[in-house]
Amino acid sequence: MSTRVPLPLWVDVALLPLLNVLLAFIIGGLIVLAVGQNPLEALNIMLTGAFGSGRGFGYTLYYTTDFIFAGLAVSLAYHAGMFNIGPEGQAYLGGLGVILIALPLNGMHWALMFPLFIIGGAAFGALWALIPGVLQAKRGSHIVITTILFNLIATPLMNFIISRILRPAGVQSDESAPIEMISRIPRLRDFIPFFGSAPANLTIFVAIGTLVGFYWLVWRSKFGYAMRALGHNPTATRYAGISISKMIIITMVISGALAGLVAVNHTGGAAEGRLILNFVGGAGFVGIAVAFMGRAHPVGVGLAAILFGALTQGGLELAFSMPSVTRDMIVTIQAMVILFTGAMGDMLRIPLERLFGRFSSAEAK
Amino acid sequence: MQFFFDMVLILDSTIRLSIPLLLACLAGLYSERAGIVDIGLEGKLLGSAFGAAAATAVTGNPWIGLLAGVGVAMAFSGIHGLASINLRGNQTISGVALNFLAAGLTAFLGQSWFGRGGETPPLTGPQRLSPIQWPYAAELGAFADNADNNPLLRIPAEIYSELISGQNILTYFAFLAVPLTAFVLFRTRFGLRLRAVGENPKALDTAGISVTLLRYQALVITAVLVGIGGTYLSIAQSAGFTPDMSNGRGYIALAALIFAKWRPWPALLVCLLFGFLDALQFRLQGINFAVVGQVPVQFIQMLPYILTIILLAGFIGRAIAPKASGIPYVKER
Amino acid sequence: DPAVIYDGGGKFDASFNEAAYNGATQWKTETGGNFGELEISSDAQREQFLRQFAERGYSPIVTPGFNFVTALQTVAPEFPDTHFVILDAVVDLPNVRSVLFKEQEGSYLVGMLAAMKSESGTIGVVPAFNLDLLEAFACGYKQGAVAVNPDINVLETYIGTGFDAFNDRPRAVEVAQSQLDQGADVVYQVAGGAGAGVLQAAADAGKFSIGVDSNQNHLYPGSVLTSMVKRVDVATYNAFMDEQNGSWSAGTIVLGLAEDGVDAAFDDNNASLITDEMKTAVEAAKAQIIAGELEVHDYRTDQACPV
Amino acid sequence: MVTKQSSQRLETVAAASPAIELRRINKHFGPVHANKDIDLLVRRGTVHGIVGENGAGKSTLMSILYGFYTADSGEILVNGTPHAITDSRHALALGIGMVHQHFMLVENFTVLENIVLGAEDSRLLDTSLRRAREQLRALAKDYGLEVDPDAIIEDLSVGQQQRVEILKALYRGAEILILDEPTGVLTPAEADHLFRILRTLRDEGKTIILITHKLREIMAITDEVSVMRQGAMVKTLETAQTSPAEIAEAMVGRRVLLRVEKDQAAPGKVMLEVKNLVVADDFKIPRVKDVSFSVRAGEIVGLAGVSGNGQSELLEAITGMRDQTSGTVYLNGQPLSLEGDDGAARARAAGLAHVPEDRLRMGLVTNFQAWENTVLGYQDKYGGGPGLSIADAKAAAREHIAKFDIRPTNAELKTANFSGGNQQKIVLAREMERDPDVLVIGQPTRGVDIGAIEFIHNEIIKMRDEGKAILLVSVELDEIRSLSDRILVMFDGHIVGEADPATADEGALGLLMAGVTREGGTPGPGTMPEHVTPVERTLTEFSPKDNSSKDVSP
Ligand SMILES: Nc1ncnc2c1ncn2[C@@H]1O[C@H](COP(=O)(O)OP(=O)(O)OP(=O)(O)O)[C@@H](O)[C@H]1O
Ligand SMILES: Nc1ncnc2c1ncn2[C@@H]1O[C@H](COP(=O)(O)OP(=O)(O)OP(=O)(O)O)[C@@H](O)[C@H]1O
Ligand SMILES: [Mg+2]
Ligand SMILES: [Mg+2]
Repeated sequence: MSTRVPLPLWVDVALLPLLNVLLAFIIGGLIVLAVGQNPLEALNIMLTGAFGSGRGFGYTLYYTTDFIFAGLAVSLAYHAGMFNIGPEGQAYLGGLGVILIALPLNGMHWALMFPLFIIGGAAFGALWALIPGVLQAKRGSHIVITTILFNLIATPLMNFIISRILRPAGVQSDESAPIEMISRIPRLRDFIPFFGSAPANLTIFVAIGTLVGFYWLVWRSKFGYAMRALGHNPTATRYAGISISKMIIITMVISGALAGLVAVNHTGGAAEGRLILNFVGGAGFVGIAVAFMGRAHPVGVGLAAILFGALTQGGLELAFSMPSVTRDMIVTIQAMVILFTGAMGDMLRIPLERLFGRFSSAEAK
Repeated sequence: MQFFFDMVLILDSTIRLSIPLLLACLAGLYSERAGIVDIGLEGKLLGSAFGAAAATAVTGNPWIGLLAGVGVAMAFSGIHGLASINLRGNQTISGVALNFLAAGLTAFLGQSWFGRGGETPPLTGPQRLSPIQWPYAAELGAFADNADNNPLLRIPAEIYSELISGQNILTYFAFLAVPLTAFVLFRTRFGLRLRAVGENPKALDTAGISVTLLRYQALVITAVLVGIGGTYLSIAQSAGFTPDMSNGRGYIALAALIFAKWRPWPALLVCLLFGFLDALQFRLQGINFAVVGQVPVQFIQMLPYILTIILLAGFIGRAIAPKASGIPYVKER
Repeated sequence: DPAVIYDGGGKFDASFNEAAYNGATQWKTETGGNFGELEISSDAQREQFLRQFAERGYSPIVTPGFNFVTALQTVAPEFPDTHFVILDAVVDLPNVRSVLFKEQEGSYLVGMLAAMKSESGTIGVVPAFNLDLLEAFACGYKQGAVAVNPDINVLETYIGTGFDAFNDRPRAVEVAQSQLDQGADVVYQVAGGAGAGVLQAAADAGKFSIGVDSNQNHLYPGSVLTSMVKRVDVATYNAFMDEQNGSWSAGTIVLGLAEDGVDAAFDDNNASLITDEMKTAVEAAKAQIIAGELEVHDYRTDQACPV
Repeated sequence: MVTKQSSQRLETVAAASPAIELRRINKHFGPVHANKDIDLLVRRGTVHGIVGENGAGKSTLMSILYGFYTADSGEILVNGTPHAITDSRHALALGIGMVHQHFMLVENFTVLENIVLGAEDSRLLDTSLRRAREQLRALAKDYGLEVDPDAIIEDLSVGQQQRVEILKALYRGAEILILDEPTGVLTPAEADHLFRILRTLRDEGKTIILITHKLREIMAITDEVSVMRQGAMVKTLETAQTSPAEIAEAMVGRRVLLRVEKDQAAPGKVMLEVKNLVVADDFKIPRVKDVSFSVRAGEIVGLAGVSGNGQSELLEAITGMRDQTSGTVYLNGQPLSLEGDDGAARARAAGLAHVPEDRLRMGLVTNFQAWENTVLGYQDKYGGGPGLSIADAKAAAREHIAKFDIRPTNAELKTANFSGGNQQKIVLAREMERDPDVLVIGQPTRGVDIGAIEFIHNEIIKMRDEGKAILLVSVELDEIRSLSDRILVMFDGHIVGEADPATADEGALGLLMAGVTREGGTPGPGTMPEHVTPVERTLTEFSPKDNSSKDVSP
């Protein structure tokens, strides 16, 4: 009988995920083939679209920024044993926080505004997660329901605020007054022309910093220790003298704050520079996929966010260059990537283990 | 009296609005009771709505549509099972993948088959699953509408003709599914094992019963129920498929399931409550209230969700999920 | 080549995106030319797609929907040699043509028809959600109805709270049903793809409905009273054609009844539903409006409806 | 000391044909060779003991026999015929039943539902349950296995849960019964009762395999005993011809001191004082009723009592794990504020250390690496600011591992992958190395092998001698008696008596634990059902959750 052999580390962290992505692309390629297009060409278009030009790469980074924040929001709550389905609404409210700070101070230099945007977005995102957190901590209301409901409440609420309160007279689209250019977070192209017209702005560095901070918070801080303890064993958490209710609330607040940062990228960024109806556009939900695919670890979340950013951007290029490949197909391909790299990640593990088992036993003999 | 008649109509609307939720909720109940978290209900609803509408559009027969709707849900459950039972993958992410898959694939296939931007051709007449009129419903309806008749007789006549009669066959099925589920779950051998596998799969395994088989059985029932729910959306409630037509109902069903603490009768109540608040909300839009005057419509639209939260926090308390749900069963061999 | 970028609802929303598509297709069949097209799936893509087309030399680029204003304001100056067209909004730039529709005028006419057809004295309008553009439809409709019958009761119920509502056909059915339950016998849908559910509910109940954007009279003949058509297709077609003929012009074009930009649809499918009397009344009002004797209030100017 | 009776028994044993024969069984878990060429012969109608250190491979071997694991190689013979047992269903069909070390019960099901689960004889549950109820009544009568069929498992004491497990096996017609550490969680009385049941079963011709760490039990009930060490079978002995010392030496590979040696205590000032404490359980039922006592520096106070009489709640209240209804706890003279869900932190800050009764549920996060559990509860002490000093934590973990001989010695190993005994040592080390003023310690040696027990006991004594105040709760009366300087007995939420371990005999203590006070009064509600047999009476005496503890005659 063959015994299972643990795989070498490089196989586990590099080869296996790579094979899984490949598998997803093969299935996606079959779909492309089904509409009579050349899958290799499609792949080429996607890759060059996402990474081949400064502009394309800039877009990829722009989407990646959103997905990092939303993914980290889900990941953080996950470590404390909670499933935050609400980043979509939290990010939406974050936009309100950004614009409420931006408008009164409109015209101030961006370098001063940037940190304020971060505070505003984070504070309002946090607020929108605080209530579900408190309800979970004090009343035991399941976080999954409350965050779903808070997403549903955010839509009409923001609709009202944007179209009835913030929209300046004479403007037809549902959006707030614009933030002045000087106050907006500059795009990357203002520093590196390479990025062309892409909307990616300095917020990407905040996102990268947040990844590092997330690692520190979860694995290097006392708070993170308490949070992980709670996620694994609430009874032992109380035993350790950690207040469970406090942990739940604080964790949700930070999680919501992370989601709220999505708004900094949009509302405070040079490209949008205003609060627009429905600006989140599903990034919060993509965050769920990103968090789980990235195994709630910042490295994983970062990679998954880039993968999804690239899929979004490359997919758009693909839709552009191959009109018969629609945006629905790109969603389908994303589904394949989630499925194979996320849910079925172990499908190739067993054959691989056999393979390596054979090698190592051959060596032993 | 008028209030009463309005109420009957609102309840009628309540029923129609809650049926897809109820079917999805019961579907989720089987899978989560068996220890498999199903956040993919949304995708399964959407996929089966498409399957049903597409098959009906092609064959003209809604029963074939129903089969196709269930078939699609079955296929989705199959993927979910393969990922989360055999491959011990993360159940949540598998569900998320299904939601993406449904959103993408339905629109894509719809477009390439029917060329209407993902919509199926509109279904007419016998292509739809239509309401069933009970005997004398029309007569009693007319009786109830006549203000000269005895109010005490008009009330039951109205209830019979509006609420009991004239519902869709899938509606009757959904209501039947509640006692049936309660029976299966608490009165049969299968139900006992199902509940056990969601609480402690090891107990079942050591009792010599296959955890894998049982979980697949649960997923099959899930597929049947949610498949009927999707079918209801596209060929009973509406006359065709539009992309993204499930519009979050799967998530709400999930919320209802937790709200109901994974029990069938409370699930019925919660789904009816959600439906009722929604139906009421339609009526309240644009009404002038005595004290506050006209409330912005957005706040009326939030009302059902806010009320739900208040109910949840105020009265329902902690919901404890089946212990093993979400955890893949790993047995060292 | 010319190009179209479709907004949120998607290319086949059975509404204005689809109308733009139809106009472009008509141009394509007539001239044999090719056009580019893309559907956005998030807000950032508006700008992105505009640039993509412009960088590759497409012109004119048609963008249906006021949501493109901001994107266009950013991108258009970067490509002064490219022509852009925006529908439903104004962007005041030398290379942008803005096309507006007087939805309130067309809606006024169908509102009249609804009021004349109604026996119960209650009619309804079902917008997808609380959005100014859709309110303009609803407000014109109410004015027309009140003009015919000052005592008429016009119900207005939104399907949902955001853009998702444009997809939720089952809910549209229920919303319409709730209006029918309240006694409405004509309902006007202003909800794109979901709106088909409104027509369906009315047909099921043996009541009347009114379609929107394109002529939907054929969907449920005998039940769809009329449709408020908005000639986005014409606007698109004209833009493409003008470019080809070298007669392209910037500036704002407003298409109302006078310009055939909006109208109530009469065809064989609804001939039996419309009496001569009704038709005469509508024609008269139309003439008045065209002549400027009757002004239909535009909700968008002050976010209020006089009736 | 071979008595006549046992010599007769010996002859029958030798004559019995083999029920189970294992040949050259091998099993690997990744790199771990858990079973190495194991041979084992179990004779029909005997009780066969298996002993070995934690992690020796006992549970693995039995799981293979039960079809829960599949052996890498080797042969299984049941009643002389070879069988490839592929799953538990197969084993059950061969008449093999197993009571697992960690119970395989569905906690929110009733007893009856658990018993029929997987062995239902009809598609309809009611029918199955009705038949099972009858059969259960018969089984209960035959073997004295009384348990309320409609009780929910969660509400039962562990002893009763175990009875359910045994009933489960018997209900399935098991002829060969495997029990993996059945007494690890039982009180001595419950264990005695279990053995009576096992003897009855054996006398009926059933075969029993018993895994245990308690040599007293091996000596008391088994006919033969097999010793395992590090995955290998060391030897099989006839119980009547061996001694605990011999078995212990075979197990551990060195001589083990089976007694605790300690000097007279020198109690100092009162360190822990409890005044009028009232504590309710999760269902708001009072479990600790107006309890007062104190523990001095340099003494070990043992809290004896049948489990379920409030000791657990008392312990949890003192340590901040459970809200108290009223009363005060003083530490070193200062009242301790314990309210809120972070009371445990204040208790620790005041100098109280706590080894919880249930290490898996409370004392450890099993998903954490060992070093992370080393700082559990003391996380704020590692690192100055908001950061956790991992280097310090790991250093502490390595120190603990070395001092307490925790194996494997890898501080970065996931805690779940340590054996129970080693997990226990991780908790003990953490709490004892903190130099607390007061140590509250529950079930210190539950499920731990004898080598480790010796070490743990010595450590506790050492702490006492250093002047710590120690409150000890254990269901092991032996342990309480050999470690404590004073014994408090708890019954029905009250402290009903105090005893001197040097003088009090087991019988007297047992009576106190059963609620019989010197005045002859018997507190506690409930009446004895009429049909009790002597066996059942013993049972109910020691099962407070049966709610029937009156009229106990000595
Ligand atoms: N599921 C498993 N996965 C990996 N290794 C295992 C597993 N179960 C047991 N082992 C390994 O097999 C060895 C034997 O374990 P086993 O449970 O049989 O010990 P045991 O003798 O029952 O110990 P204890 O007295 O603690 O119950 C362990 O040391 C462990 O390393
Ligand atoms: N997943 C695993 N991987 C590796 N080893 C494991 C695993 N699970 C259990 N073990 C090993 O199995 C052995 C026994 O595990 P088990 O759960 O029976 O311990 P336990 O019963 O708590 O121990 P004890 O009997 O000492 O109280 C231990 O040596 C442990 O290291
Ligand atoms: Mg063991
Ligand atoms: Mg063990």
